[in-house]
Amino acid sequence: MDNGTAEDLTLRLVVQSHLRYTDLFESLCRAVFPEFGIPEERTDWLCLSIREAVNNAVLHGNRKDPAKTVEFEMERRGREVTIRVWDEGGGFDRSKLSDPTSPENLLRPSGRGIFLIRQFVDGVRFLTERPGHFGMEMRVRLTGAGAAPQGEE
Amino acid sequence: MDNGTAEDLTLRLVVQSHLRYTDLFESLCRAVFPEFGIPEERTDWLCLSIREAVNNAVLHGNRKDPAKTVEFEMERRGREVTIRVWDEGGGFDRSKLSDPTSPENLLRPSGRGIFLIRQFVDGVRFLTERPGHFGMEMRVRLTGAGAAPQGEE
Amino acid sequence: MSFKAYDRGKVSVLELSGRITLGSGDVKMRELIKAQIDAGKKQIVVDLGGVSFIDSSGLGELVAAYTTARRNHVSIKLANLTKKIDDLMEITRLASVFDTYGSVDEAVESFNG
Amino acid sequence: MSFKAYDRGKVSVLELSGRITLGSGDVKMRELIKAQIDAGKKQIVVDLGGVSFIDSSGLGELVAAYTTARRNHVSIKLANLTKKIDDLMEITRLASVFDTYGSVDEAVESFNG
Ligand SMILES: Nc1ncnc2c1ncn2[C@@H]1O[C@H](COP(=O)(O)OP(=O)(O)O)[C@@H](O)[C@H]1O
Ligand SMILES: Nc1ncnc2c1ncn2[C@@H]1O[C@H](COP(=O)(O)OP(=O)(O)O)[C@@H](O)[C@H]1O
Repeated sequence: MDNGTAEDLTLRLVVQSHLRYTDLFESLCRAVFPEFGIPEERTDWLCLSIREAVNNAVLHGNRKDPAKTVEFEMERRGREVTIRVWDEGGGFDRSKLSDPTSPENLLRPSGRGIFLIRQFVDGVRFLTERPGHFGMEMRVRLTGAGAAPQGEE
Repeated sequence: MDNGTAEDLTLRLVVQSHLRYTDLFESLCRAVFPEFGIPEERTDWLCLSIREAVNNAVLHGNRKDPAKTVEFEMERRGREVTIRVWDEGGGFDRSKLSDPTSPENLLRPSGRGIFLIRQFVDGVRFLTERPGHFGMEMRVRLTGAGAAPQGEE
Repeated sequence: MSFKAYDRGKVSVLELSGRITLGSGDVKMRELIKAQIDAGKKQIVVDLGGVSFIDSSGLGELVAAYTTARRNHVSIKLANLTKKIDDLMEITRLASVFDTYGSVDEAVESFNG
Repeated sequence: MSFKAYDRGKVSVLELSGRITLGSGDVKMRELIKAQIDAGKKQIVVDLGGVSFIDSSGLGELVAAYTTARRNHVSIKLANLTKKIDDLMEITRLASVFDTYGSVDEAVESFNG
């Protein structure tokens, strides 16, 4: 039924701040991506992006405080999938993000996470409007065959 | 993964009322059950229970109205996993549930869903306190490996 | 769900595989059995060896096929139940409704014997 | 992540497999390379053929190992990058930092040549 219809879907996962859950986020995404219409060829890259965002939330946002939580939201509305990773930290100054590919940064061991995310999603926004929370939003536009869910009733 | 640590975990999935999503619920559960501490030998039975609950929510609760949603929540708190399936219907009269194993019902083609759920989870409750929603709650007690009760009440 | 149908003498064998769940395999299974009945078959073996998963709708359609068969004086036997499906038949007491056999051979022989 | 270390003449080969991600394989990889450096090895080939997934931390540890090596006058070359890891090296421009080879043989020969 409705094979071409882009139906609403909402997924949310809340965990305490531990890096051990990063694998869980990835398994979860691999399990549900097909139904969200994510094409197979983007799956590994989007999983990488989600790992980076979740790791940042745990490490930089919540500073590994297990009393704080990481919230993961994935929504499909029409032809767009929006993924948000929330932490309970104060966010950061975007203007301080440096380009890891510039010669002076190339040999730095860190600072590639957000850069990689930006390569693999169709839009990134930082969300600061929710009190006590900082969010990273990643948008994925569904195009072509991947936009239509497969299934039958 | 260290399943001995009973950390809080919360998972929520909201979909529109279509039977095509039942498979999604199952894939999701199979992906996250290990992290929720669900032992492997209970996985198939719990997946069956969740399918039955979700199908009831779509068919009986929302009467397949795709404008209505099915909400799935799975929480781990300490040594207990609580799974709730919410629909937007009016619920039903529990006293009308009949025993599908009694001779007069044995040849009825339906009426085995909730009965099966009760066999495989450690507790069932029907939730009516949320306005506009009806919920089925299934509790799973996490016990030592291999000590999971199966197929009996 | 996929299937294969073949005859063993007078006995029709319906070999099912995959999952038999609501909306995906349950109605098809009933229709397959119904087609055998409509074709005048009187002895049917349903081979469930390849069925990995069955839900309450699948069980329900099996029961519906059974009663349709009985009304038409057709006999249905089940063969090759996996441990999980066997457990489900016990739990739901459908084990008392269906004759079940460890193999298709045994089920076919039970008709001939 | 799992590994195997062996020598090819004067060249140490470190064969890594699995995933190299934050908290699982990234630090271990750096330590493995560090151990080779501490053991006095001057020529190291890291065989990434079996590495299925690497994240920014894995890349970062590779860079850290590279700079440690350079400080110690040790040369590290990479071999057997999968398409995905090769893409990551291009995207991050780390391809301009590391010498990469299609096979361990080619990487080893590049030292000898
Ligand atoms: N969720 C977050 N909360 C606070 N700061 C963050 C968050 N995510 C990223 N940052 C900041 O942005 C910087 C760059 O992040 P990233 O590109 O992922 O590289 P890395 O994590 O390796 O430093 C981090 O070092 C941190 O200062
Ligand atoms: N979510 C629900 N909302 C309304 N009624 C329900 C719901 N779940 C179950 N029921 C009622 O309980 C009955 C028994 O359900 P079940 O045991 O699953 O068997 P079946 O679905 O085969 O009828 C259903 O026929 C329906 O009347």
